[in-house]
Amino acid sequence: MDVIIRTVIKGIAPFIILMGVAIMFHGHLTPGGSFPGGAMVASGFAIIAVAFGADEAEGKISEKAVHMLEGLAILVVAYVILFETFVRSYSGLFGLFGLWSSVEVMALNVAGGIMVLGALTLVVLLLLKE
Amino acid sequence: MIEYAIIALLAGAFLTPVFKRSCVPLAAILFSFLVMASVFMQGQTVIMKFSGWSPPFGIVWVVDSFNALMGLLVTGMAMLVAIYSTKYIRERRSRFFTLLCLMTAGLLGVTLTGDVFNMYVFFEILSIACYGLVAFNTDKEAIEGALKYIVLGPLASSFILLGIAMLYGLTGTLNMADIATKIQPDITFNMAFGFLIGGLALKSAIVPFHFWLPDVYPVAPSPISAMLSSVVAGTGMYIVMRILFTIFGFSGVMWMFVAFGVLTMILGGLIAIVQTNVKRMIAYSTISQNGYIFLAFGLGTNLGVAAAIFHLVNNIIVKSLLFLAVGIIIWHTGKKDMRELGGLGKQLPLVMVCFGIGALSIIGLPPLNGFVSKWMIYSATWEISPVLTAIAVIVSAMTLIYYIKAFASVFLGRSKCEIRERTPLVMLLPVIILAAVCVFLGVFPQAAIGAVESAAAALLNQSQYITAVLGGG
Amino acid sequence: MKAPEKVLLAACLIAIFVVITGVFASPLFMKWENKKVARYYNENGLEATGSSNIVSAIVWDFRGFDTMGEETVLFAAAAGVLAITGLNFVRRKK
Amino acid sequence: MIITLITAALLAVMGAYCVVAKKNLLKKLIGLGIFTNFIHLMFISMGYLEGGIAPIITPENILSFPVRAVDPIPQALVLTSIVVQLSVTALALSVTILAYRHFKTLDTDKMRDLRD
Repeated sequence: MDVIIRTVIKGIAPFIILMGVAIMFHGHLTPGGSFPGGAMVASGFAIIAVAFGADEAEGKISEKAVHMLEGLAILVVAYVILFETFVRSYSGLFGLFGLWSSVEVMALNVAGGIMVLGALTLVVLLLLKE
Repeated sequence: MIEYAIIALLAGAFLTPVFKRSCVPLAAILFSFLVMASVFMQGQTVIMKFSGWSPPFGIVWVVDSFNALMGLLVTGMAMLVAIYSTKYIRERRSRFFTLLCLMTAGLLGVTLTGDVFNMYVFFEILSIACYGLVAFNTDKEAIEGALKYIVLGPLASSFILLGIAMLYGLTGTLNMADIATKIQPDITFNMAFGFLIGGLALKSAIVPFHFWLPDVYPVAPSPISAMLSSVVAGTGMYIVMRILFTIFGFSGVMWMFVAFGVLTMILGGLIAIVQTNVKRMIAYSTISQNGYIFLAFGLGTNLGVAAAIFHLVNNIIVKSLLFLAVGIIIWHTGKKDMRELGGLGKQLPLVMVCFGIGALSIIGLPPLNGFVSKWMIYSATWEISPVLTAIAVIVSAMTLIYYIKAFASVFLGRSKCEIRERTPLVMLLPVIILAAVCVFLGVFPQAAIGAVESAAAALLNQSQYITAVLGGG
Repeated sequence: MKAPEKVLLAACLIAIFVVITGVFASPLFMKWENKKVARYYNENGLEATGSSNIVSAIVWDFRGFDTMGEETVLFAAAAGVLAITGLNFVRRKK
Repeated sequence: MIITLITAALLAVMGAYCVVAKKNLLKKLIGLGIFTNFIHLMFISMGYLEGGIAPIITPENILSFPVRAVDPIPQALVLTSIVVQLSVTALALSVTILAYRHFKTLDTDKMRDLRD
């Protein structure tokens, strides 16, 4: 890809990723949540990979690390959904409509977003390499 | 307690790519098998409420005696297949086991759930793991089979989703027991039912939709063929029965299912006779046996449903046995065509005996388990119409023809290929265990018939299920 | 494609159209007043979970197990893609 | 409401046509996507309410919310279903790439000829 695209993407990609993270964290207050947020972050990574080539990413992202991240995220999800004792008791601690109004849903949104992000990034990188 | 089974499987799936050891998924599947065995032994209806919400509002898993039997079979087969695969799969083993764990988790979820949409989600986990595993060999044949599967599978899934959407629109709930209380005999309900059953029939290859199966099942690695044609097809049957009897509460003879069952049986048997590829022949035989199951539960009587469940159990055991035995031959020789194989009986006597037991059992000859379930099917059909019994006996004769042909051309006659290595014990062990189970259930059928009859009673007693889930009223 | 096949296909498509419009215009579909479960979510979702986005509350709390399955589906897709196309990925690393 | 209904039915017809009649594999997959989207649209529009608002509570609408909000369950379920569809598409695309490598074509008819 030529230099214009690279420069533009250097400018916008951080904002796309930041926007995705914000959507993940505000999933219990505003439209959106884990999947839109995670997909947005993953698309931020994807345009970087398209602009700079997938080979560049190979040394920086290891497959094992992605799997470990996903494993941790799903453990959080499974823990909260099945045993629901610790996180849920902090829900509603700081009143309604605030960022901390639902710790449980927020934590799950972030964990789910990490899952989506890991899986999509891995798929996009693999398909780009093909 | 059941939640630990699914947690173990998911943890196995997520940890395998990190540690890259075969013992992680093996331990996970073994653990889930032990959990299911203990649930089966207890023999009570277990209700698992996820996130602590009571039934119509949250998701529940409902385990009655039919569910528990299926769960035990699913995890047991997965365990044997996993043990077998440690030697059969030579490369990319950790990826294979990741997908196998996910497949087992999907099967277990589909089997145990009491919520329609949850069933769909787990069906998707199962299907996606299956797409990956069918294409696992990545040669020309496997990719073509996987393509067929991956175009038709999502189509079937979307029909199932359409049925679920209609059920939600009609009843305003997704819990199976809650839906069952709100069913009315109406054309729109029947449409929803048709979409659901149509999607499931496409997935489990009932006759108008059977064309894709023989291209898909044989191209997968042999252990996966065993899983697909035994437990995956069996789970399709299970969920059809669950929808039919528990949600829609049908009773009496359902001629549509009987007709489809008869057609499936005859066509599957006829095409199997002319096959030369061993795995393809067993795949067609699976279609034929699924027809038996459809016929039996289409009768709607207590005996018919019990016979269907028993034949389902036998089919799961025997089909795994046959595919795993054939897998050993393919592992040694690399050939699937009957015409190129021959005289292997002297070199692989144990495999020959086990394959013979499986073949005799699926044909339905006396001291084996297939005989008991086929006898139950014959006597159940005799009560409704002797014509059906005659057809069932004739199809059994067809089964005899093609299995004899396969057995003779693979194991008897002039030796055409050399076996150099010894068969690894871990590959032989599952085959021997399955053959022993076949003989055991044939000699002491009482052990199985009790479990099967209580499963049939649990399936047919709709009001008990609803009371157990929704609690009194 | 031959002419008779085209006619058959067109007939099937028209049938699909008619069936779908017919079925989904059915008056049998529940009125909002009768949907007990959805009303419960809308009325009690905020107090029960603290999340003001009711869809998020359903996705992650009331039906959280479904969503766990959904994340597993995503992982399964990634694992499947890795299993069948990731051959080069491994070899180049070694 | 009737407009969504007709749109959804049209989507279903388009998707079914694509899956059945098109020869190109990619077009088949696109058809599958369209067909699934018909179900999503249908499902969402089942929760439609005259003058309804999105199921997100704010301090302004908290009093009228239980009466006016639309049915949130289909939206949650469709969210799940979209993710499932995405995963299937990703896997299908990777299988298609492999198929192209083996057969050097995406035409299903030619693929059948090339098999033996």
